Amino acid sequence: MVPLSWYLILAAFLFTCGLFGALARRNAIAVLMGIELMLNAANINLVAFWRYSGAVTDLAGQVFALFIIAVAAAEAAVGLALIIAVYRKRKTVNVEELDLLAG
Amino acid sequence: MPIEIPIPTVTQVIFLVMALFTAACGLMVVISRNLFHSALFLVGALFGVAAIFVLLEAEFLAVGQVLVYIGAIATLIVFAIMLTRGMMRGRTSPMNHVSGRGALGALVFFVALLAFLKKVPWPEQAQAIPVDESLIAGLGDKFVTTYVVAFEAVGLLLMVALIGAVMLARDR
Amino acid sequence: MLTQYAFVLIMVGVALSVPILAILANYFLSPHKPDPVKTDVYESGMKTVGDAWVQFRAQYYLIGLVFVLFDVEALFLFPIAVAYDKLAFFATMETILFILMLLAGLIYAWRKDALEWQ
Amino acid sequence: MQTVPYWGDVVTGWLTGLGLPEGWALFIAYVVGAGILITYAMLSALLLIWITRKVVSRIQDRIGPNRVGPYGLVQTVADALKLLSKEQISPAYADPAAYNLAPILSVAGTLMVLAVIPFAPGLIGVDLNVGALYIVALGSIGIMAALMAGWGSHNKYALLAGFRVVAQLLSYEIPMVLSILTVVFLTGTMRMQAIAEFQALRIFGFNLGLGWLGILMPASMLIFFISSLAEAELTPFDLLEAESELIAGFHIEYSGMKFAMFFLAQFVNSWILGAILATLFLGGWQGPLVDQIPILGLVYFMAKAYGIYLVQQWIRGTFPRVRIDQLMYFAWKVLVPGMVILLMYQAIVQKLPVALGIQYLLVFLGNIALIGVVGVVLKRYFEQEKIRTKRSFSPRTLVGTMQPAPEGAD
Repeated sequence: MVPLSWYLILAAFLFTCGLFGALARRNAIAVLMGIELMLNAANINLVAFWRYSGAVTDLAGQVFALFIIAVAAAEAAVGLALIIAVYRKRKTVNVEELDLLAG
Repeated sequence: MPIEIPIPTVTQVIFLVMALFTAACGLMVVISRNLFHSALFLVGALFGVAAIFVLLEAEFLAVGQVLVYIGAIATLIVFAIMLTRGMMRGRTSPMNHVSGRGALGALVFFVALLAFLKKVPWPEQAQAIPVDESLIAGLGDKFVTTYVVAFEAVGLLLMVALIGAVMLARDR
Repeated sequence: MLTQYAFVLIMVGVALSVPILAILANYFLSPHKPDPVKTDVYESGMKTVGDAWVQFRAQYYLIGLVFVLFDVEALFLFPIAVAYDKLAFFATMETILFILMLLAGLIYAWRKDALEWQ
Repeated sequence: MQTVPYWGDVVTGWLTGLGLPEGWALFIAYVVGAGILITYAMLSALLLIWITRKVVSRIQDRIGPNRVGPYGLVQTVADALKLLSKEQISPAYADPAAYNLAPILSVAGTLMVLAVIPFAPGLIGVDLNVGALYIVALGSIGIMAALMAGWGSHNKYALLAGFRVVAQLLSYEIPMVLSILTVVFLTGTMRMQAIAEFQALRIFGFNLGLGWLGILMPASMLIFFISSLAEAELTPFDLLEAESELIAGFHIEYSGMKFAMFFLAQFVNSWILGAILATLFLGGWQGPLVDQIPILGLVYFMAKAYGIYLVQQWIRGTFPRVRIDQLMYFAWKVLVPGMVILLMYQAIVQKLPVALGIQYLLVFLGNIALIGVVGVVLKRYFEQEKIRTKRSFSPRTLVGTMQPAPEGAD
């Protein structure tokens, strides 16, 4: 049996990678990929806690993880559509140059 | 006193291999220069996560992960990369100007998480999972009973996302 | 259950090794005489014009978009389908409401010509 | 009725009887099982290619391969040997990782599906709880492979074709998933073996094996078949390959064994999709006397799977090709709404407080109605199309079109 802490360490590492990607990448799509990584890390945690919770038939962790997958799909669809729309107007997807509100 | 080296079980070895693969792919996603390679590494990481789900005996989630993340979201990301390819070259660095601070923040965050992880005595054993389809049926049952509000909210979210994204992404 | 997936894992290994071995065998058995004309972009003998990684229309993205959301919907319906016999009639209403919402999205996309391929 | 034990248990039991520890016995049994499955797929691919050539050439009034071996049976082996000695030409600017991984993933993704196909009672690679969904999920590997091949080749035609093929696969995956969902709604299970078992028809305890879901749900079956043609890029939907008109599609820059891998994946994939259709809608290994003689199941299953493959090749030899806008129209404006409505109808019917027989009758009537509606829609579409083509090709309209196009009229 794999101890729970191993899963948690993996999830922590993936989350950190995603966080770094979301903070440090220049391309908006790469930022989005970082966010997807973070959501996946959260999913690993949820499922791992469900597995080791002692109440496997409760399924709350799995249901939550499925909802996160659905939210991630919606987020990716709208986020990428936004990026495409912005690209069409500004010809860039560089997050440093996207300063429409800064005037 | 002789030091005892614990012999890992087969499951543990498979977990370690999969975890290393996932972690390596996850790291490459954020540091790869080529955006398309980033997307490929993302697919690798998502596969790794699906394998982790299998090891956690959440098979429905594993298959769902492959179906939705790799089949749909990764494809969508590649499409978007193609559509916005104007900035693929001529750039020296894929990182923005706050990347140093971002790296530092992420590192601090990781260390804090590890420190927290060490504090708690996590369980090492889990109870057995029923081998039949009762868990999948249980999921279906939970969707329409306990979590029905969330379920319908997901339906609404998907509809709104579809409408909003179509509105944003249309050519005209 | 994990033993079942052991078979899947072994299947992955065998299924990956077959094409790898075939391609490697080909690599070692065949001649290598690359020259710039041979390794050039193949366009039926014409000189290639412009960049290979051309710009795309948003149409592909729109198809992908509708696909993603229907895929998620199907994923949610599968467990319900498995449990369907044991569910109360109220569950049917909820399921149908769930499907109808996405159908409304599809109709919107249809009305806005997002599904049109010019 | 005797229950047939799962092959893995039998082999493992035999190996442990020889004195092997249990873990190793399981490992050896599974490696051998996977090896046999994939060897079978490879050998059957040779046969499938031969069948295609023979059937299509007979339809086109040709003889087809007849020199190498009896009836040209060994022709494909000769072709494979030839491809083995061909130089692998990689385009100079290709992206090596994506370019080389794509053919491997394409084949592996196809072969992995074999793991959940029930060949006979007890004879299934592994009977996963999520079998039906596993098949659908593996389709996404093929999508990734097409994207990688298109991108990696550094060729604009390969890229365009790769994207078009992905758009096609995505569009037809939805009707396919929904038709699988109708089956799962009825059977209440995703295990392929259980779906096959569900289709028994018992009269006084004797299994006729003819309770095929295809009889009950003809519309679901037809839509699954159409989508499987599109997923396998077979003839009415092979506009990306279009051997007779265009360059080859997203594998244009591939040569030697790498090209052969895409070719192999396509043929094996069309057979596998046929086998899945046989399992979901034509009873799989079900047939008369299968309870008494389980090995008959293998015969029935193979007969059905190869029969469907023959139908696919028949269509390949006789049907014209659709245009890409027709392809998208058909998927998103006919099949998807039709299947969604059928699904909702079936969900309601299955909860009606009437006898099971009446529920089945209502499901059948709903399916017939859907076929009727799709037929009417298609008929109207083709009538409009006929008027349109007549207009655009009548001599009078051609007069003005020979001049250079005006500025901006693209």
